[in-house]
Amino acid sequence: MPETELHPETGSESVLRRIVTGNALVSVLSVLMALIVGGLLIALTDEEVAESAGYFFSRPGDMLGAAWSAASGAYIALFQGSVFNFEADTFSRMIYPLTQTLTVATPLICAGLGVALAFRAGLFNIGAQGQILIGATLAAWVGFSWHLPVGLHLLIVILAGALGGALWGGIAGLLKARTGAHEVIVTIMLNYIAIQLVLFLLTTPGFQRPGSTNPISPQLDSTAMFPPLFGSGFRLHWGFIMAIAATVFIWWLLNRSTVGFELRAVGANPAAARNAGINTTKGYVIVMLIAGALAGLAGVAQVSGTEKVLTSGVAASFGFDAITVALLGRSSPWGTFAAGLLFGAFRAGGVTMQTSTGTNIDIVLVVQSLIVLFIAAPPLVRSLFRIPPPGAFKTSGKRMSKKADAAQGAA
Amino acid sequence: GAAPEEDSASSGEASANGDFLACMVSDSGGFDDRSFNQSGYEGLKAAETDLGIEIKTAESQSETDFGPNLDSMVVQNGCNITVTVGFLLADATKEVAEANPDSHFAIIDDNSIEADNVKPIIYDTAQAAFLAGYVAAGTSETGKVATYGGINIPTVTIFMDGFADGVAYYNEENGTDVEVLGWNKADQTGSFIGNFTDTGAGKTTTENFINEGADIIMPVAGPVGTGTLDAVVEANAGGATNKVVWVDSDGYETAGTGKEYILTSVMKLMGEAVEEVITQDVEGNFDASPYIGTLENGGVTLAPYHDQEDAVPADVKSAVDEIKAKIISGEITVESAASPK
Amino acid sequence: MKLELKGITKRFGTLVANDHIDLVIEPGQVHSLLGENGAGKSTLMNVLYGLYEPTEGEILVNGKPVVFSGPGDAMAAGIGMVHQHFMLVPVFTVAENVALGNETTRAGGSLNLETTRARIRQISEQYGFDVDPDAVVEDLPVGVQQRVEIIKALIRDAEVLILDEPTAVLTPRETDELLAIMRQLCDDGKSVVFISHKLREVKAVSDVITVIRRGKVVGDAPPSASTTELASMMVGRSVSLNLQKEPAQPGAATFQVRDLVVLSDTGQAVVDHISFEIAKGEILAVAGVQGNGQTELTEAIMGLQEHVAGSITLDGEELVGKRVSQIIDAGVGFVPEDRNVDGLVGTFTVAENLVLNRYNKAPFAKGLSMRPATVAKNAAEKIDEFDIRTQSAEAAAGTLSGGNQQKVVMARELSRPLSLFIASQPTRGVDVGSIEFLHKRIVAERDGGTPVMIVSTELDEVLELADRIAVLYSGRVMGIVPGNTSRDVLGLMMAGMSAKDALSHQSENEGGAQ
Amino acid sequence: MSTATTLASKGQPADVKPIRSWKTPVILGVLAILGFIMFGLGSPASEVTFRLTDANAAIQLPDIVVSAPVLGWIATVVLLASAAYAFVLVSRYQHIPGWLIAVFAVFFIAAFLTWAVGSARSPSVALYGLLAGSFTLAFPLIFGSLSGVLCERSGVVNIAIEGQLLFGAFAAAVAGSLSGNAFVGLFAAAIAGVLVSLVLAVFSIKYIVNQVIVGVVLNVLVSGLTGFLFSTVLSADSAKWNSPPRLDKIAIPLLSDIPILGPILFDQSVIGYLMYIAVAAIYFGLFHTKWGLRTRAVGEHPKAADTVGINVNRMRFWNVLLAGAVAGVGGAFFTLVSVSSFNRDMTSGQGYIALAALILGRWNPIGALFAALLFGFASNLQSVLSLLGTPVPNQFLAMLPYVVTIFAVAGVVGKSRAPAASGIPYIKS
Ligand SMILES: Nc1ncnc2c1ncn2[C@@H]1O[C@H](COP(=O)(O)OP(=O)(O)OP(=O)(O)O)[C@@H](O)[C@H]1O
Ligand SMILES: Nc1ncnc2c1ncn2[C@@H]1O[C@H](COP(=O)(O)OP(=O)(O)OP(=O)(O)O)[C@@H](O)[C@H]1O
Ligand SMILES: [Mg+2]
Ligand SMILES: [Mg+2]
Repeated sequence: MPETELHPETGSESVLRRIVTGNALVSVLSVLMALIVGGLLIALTDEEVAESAGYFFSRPGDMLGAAWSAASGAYIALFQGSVFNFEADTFSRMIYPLTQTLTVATPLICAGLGVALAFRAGLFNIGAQGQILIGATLAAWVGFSWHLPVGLHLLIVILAGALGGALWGGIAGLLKARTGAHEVIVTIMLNYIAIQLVLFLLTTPGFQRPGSTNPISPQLDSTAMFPPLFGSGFRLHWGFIMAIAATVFIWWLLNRSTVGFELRAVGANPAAARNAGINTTKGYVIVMLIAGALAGLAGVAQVSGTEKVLTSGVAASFGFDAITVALLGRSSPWGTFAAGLLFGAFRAGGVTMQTSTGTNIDIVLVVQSLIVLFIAAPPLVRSLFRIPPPGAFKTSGKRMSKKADAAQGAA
Repeated sequence: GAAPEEDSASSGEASANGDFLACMVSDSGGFDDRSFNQSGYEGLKAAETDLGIEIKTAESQSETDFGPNLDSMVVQNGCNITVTVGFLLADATKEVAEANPDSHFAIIDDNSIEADNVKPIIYDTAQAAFLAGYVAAGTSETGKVATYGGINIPTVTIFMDGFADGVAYYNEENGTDVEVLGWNKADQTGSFIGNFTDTGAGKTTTENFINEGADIIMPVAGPVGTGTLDAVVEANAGGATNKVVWVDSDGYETAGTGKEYILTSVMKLMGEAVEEVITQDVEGNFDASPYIGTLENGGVTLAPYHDQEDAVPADVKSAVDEIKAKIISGEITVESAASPK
Repeated sequence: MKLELKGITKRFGTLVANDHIDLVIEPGQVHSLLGENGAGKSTLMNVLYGLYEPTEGEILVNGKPVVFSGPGDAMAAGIGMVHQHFMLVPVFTVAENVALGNETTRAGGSLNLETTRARIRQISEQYGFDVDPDAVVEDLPVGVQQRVEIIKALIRDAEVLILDEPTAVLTPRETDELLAIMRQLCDDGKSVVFISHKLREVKAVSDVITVIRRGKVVGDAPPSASTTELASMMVGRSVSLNLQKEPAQPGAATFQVRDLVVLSDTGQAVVDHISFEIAKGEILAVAGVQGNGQTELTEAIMGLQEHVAGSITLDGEELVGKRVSQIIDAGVGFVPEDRNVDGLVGTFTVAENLVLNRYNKAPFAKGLSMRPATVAKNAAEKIDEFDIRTQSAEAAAGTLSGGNQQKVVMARELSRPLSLFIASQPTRGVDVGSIEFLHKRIVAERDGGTPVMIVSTELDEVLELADRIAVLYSGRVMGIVPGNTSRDVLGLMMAGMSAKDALSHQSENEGGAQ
Repeated sequence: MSTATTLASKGQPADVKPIRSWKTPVILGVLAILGFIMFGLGSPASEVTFRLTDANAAIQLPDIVVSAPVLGWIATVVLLASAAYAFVLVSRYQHIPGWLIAVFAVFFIAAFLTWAVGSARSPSVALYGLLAGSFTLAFPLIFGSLSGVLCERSGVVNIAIEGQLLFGAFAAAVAGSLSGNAFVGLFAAAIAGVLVSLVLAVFSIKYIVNQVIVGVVLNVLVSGLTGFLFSTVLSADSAKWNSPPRLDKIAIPLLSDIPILGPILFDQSVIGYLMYIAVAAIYFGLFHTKWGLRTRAVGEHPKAADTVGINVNRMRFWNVLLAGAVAGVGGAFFTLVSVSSFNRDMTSGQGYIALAALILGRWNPIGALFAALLFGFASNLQSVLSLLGTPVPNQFLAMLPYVVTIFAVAGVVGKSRAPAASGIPYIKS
């Protein structure tokens, strides 16, 4: 197609237009909008703001000042807690927040990949929570009750975690393939069953510390733990490298491997996949096994890296956050990776925000979900900020080729 | 309203201890859990007003927040003493305490850390629950009493153990056969909601107990206990005389709706202990020996009967006072798998 | 009612689908629209029916300009439309479908389907439809579904009825019945806009024919114009409507189907004891109205059906019980009837679709890893060879036009050595030029010595390609007849008459006519 | 294929393998063997008492006393026989009749109850209480799944049920407390549900954001927002913000005196009666009114609806809003009927269970009602069993509702058919 003659525009112009109409700007504005709404909430419920609101008409500046300082203070703390702490004394403390972000992102990325992969194969895996738990349980058990040499032990622990998650995911896949049971129901139910199972195991002596009946497992052997990535001063561990490896692997699997081709085909058009000789029922089982294994790795990252013990809360809400992470990442491996980092930053930064400014931690959830909503609805942000739609300067022909380019880039 | 004077407001409460920072990290229940996080938090607030110190708090949304919250408190904010609420925080507390030997810590409901800068605050709750069990058995009109928990963990089951033993002791003394529903001490099995949030489940569970004939119920499930009060209020509206044994704080003071049906409360005075430990530290008297709340030192106790004063037979009341003395003297030992060792 | 379109222009982005079209539809007339794929016929009708907003131009009803903001307005103005793809809710009953959007309610607000049922029966009677108001639509044969669509329009008192390619799915007899209905409607003073690619029908039923090319009206033609004239008017060049092919040189019958039974999920025999064989170098066409077991037959051969009994052998090897992938590996090429659903993954690139059933074989894969370079190279070759019009090999297949999608599937299946080639509706929705090309490729495959099985509901296509014709009716073979059997005999067989009866019935009729 | 012949009408060649599904007999077989082990071999040697009426009920019914071993063995025999019969039927290519499943289910449940209660320390149970509790627990689920039915029938997937319930509960508590009037609270709950729906509708219908994303995110948003306000506002002064008045129970004279069912069905709060109305109205509305016909059409084949002049997206929009109101009222049940104050995350994931109930009930209001009741029964059974002191660890009992649900979807329901366009945005050209 003779695109060039349709667009005789100069380079700088086109760059400008791309920025103005591009997704990056929309994403930035989405974050901005969410922050504004969150800031309003923070300000509205701030004590000082409420106090000064009482005499708003005699000295309005007080209230506005208080509102501004409440909101901006909270966000500065959020940034300091998640990216870079410019007030710290030492360099390592300055970058400590970033390492915290990566630490929290690790399980989010792994579990997010599991949800994303299932999505690509047309399955809605709400079960990451349960898969993380079972993966963590098996990994922890191998970690504290088997005693193996360095290297081998960690390897077996990782395998055990993946196996546990795969088992839990595989049940849903198998039931879907064999009986047609809706995977949404089955995975929701398996989440509940998993937590009860873990609660039960933690009441048995085999999972408790000697001499204690508290529902906490013994610490994993040091041979079963991920070594710290930057020394013991940081919580960041090699699990993050595992998450990167998992992302690369899933990227390869989806885009470069025959298995991924099958899974994507099953997800995009099961009928055509069947016609092409792909066994779709086997596909469902395989995809849920792999998805479960990925969530299981998130469990491993928790018990072998961050928490070092098994408790019933070891999965936090990572399994549910993983759904949003995957969807926000548009179910692509690197998208999920990036979304995982963003959510990791929120969780890590939220801690500092709470402790140093006293802002309620729940506000992080609010801001986080607003950001997702705004990012997911570019037209809304565009219309709010009166940004022209991306195709406004282009013809549809150009648009199609851009899509093709993007597809090529992704492949 | 009128605007306050510019500078008088902030300088008002400045005091000698203004540079002492006491902090607290909750477990995942949050400080408004109407349960032990809240009790601890109230102690911290009391210390703030009484001692004029600075305080900071961090709520954990999940167990993965413990470490970061503690780190943020101690390393970033430089807390002089940090109180952590709940045994789940033990590992995180231990780790941070080891890394920061100059900071002080106190941990509620855990006695596993042995370090010079960590003070365990633990309770022999079973002692007070024993008394509650005795009162319940002595007051029950149906001969059945009940208890249930949030989750099957030692800090919960220690209440249930004590309660069951108190009932058993009553039966032994009086040759009666009062039954405990919802908890089997020997097997350590019983009724649990599975969480500390589902108030509705607390209510249906209580209704089930009432249907099975229990008339005194002790919920050990934090905010879920309000479900029990609601069930009792509804049942009593039809003329029944069911009663509730509250836990942790004096429910008559804190619970609101249905407080008139609270027979008594098994109090675990965490706020007082927290304030005391902070006071000691402010005064420079911090020590790492465990604080064990018992009937003897008043760390655990039975709340007044309030509106149910008349429901409890006089001989039961006097027996309770005797038993209390016997427990303090060691004549009666109350044992639970979860008792502090 | 007189309907006028004045200067209608419809643009999709830069594409001008309709370019200043003027059209007058007189009452009591059948007005046919002719034009090749993508000429803009459906678009024009969608504008007329209020589904699309015209970019320019106006619509006049009885001389007064009207603006349709949606189909509701068009219907209120007395326009009804039967779409190329049926607009029926499959899980609803006939009555529910007919009532939808035109409901009558009782006092309490509850739906009064009784009135609708009565009206359906009344219209059925008037026009000789045999439609049960309480049948669930998805269980009905397409021919009946189409009548439901017509009832939907009539019940709303449509004065102008638009029929967009209504005969594509009908038997010759059903087609005749439909044409009769159309005439009857005109006699009642209604008018019909009729779109069809089948020139013979257009000539038979029309009062006026308007030909559209590339969005513009090229002119009107009388029904008496010859098919060749009409075809060249449509395409803008002269086309050969007949395929030149050598007589078949059949070799050994390497493909044999014996006593094949296929059960549906509900246990009905949808393929009922079928036996036939195809020799190397021979084309067997399977004719029949859609829904008479063709789909199940081809799917059974491909291993896509679950409940299959009997025997299917290829080169002496039993295929029944084998997995789809094994059957593909045995050298069976398959073009499914519904390319969008079964043949292509719309979101995959053209290149990926071109290896959809060979993605895990050399040279496209090595072990578990695919080789994007060879996949791309293959795509470039096939796009060139089959003249696939696409932005690039990396464009999503779903963005291609229907004809080009079909070429992707054909290219994929015809680009490896085959021991059997099965194609269902190989040229459905493909324009005249491409049909020519695809037919040549199919014949070339035959001449290369491959047994070929063509399943088509288009008699024209069947007659053009077949060396022998098997007619399916209700899951059974009505007979296997030579490739030059007359259209009328085939029509009778497609309606359920055995080959023998059809032949004798036909000769009787001819005898009677003379 | 109206003309296709059925197999029975003609002789099959020997090698034809007609369709038979072993799924049902296998499941029945497994359950029967389980029954044999538990109810037969493992039968407690006790008499089991089922109490039918409350001590102060108007009409008293005598207790039912059964011998656990006797009933256990009778049931075992019946179960094994039914399973065997099912195998025989399937091997003869015959259909398994519904009554066989029903007989099996009745005996299984009766024997299970007897076994479970008999194994408890006190082998006596208040059957009326067991049922009443099931009903109470099912309430929010019913409202939640009705909300799901309304949305999905019109083509919008509603994952946000949890958020609607939670926000409804929150709004009812706050508005009820502030106004001192429970009905104001109820109204506010409906509005709150509508607000959540509004976001769902605007984002998924107008801005075509993936419906599942919006739903999941809304749940997080509501949880965060209510949690935030709970900590910052409600906890600070709970007398003012968080002590809503109750909706009292209204007993219908005579009807509420019917033994067992009377007090359960006819001694309800306003929300309880609203539930009956909602189920009936939505069922009637969906299947017997113009609105329902259009709603279903829009959820099945939006384009077809469009071509007959129905505004698809407007239809969806209003349905989603209505669904929000229904779920909001369900949320009010938590704070106006069930318990007397709002609590952080007090819906505890019931919105997700409601989603499951909706699918289990095959997108039908009545089906959803029964699925929710099944779930409520399983939940309350585990509660009753654990208080009676069964030897089974509490955590396994707690799994019961979830395991039952999985069995139900996998075994009985299988491939259920969602509205065809559910989850697919309708974009008009
Ligand atoms: N919604 C749309 N968006 C963009 N382009 C469209 C759209 N609908 C149709 N077109 C384009 O408009 C042109 C006319 O299409 P239309 O469907 O009217 O053709 P047609 O004459 O009905 O063809 P056929 O005989 O195959 O049915 C085609 O080139 C098609 O690509
Ligand atoms: N919404 C749309 N946006 C952009 N292009 C479209 C759209 N809808 C259709 N098209 C384009 O219209 C062209 C033809 O579509 P259409 O489905 O009418 O093809 P066709 O040749 O008429 O096939 P068939 O007759 O088999 O339906 C394609 O090029 C397709 O990309
Ligand atoms: Mg077309
Ligand atoms: Mg067309």
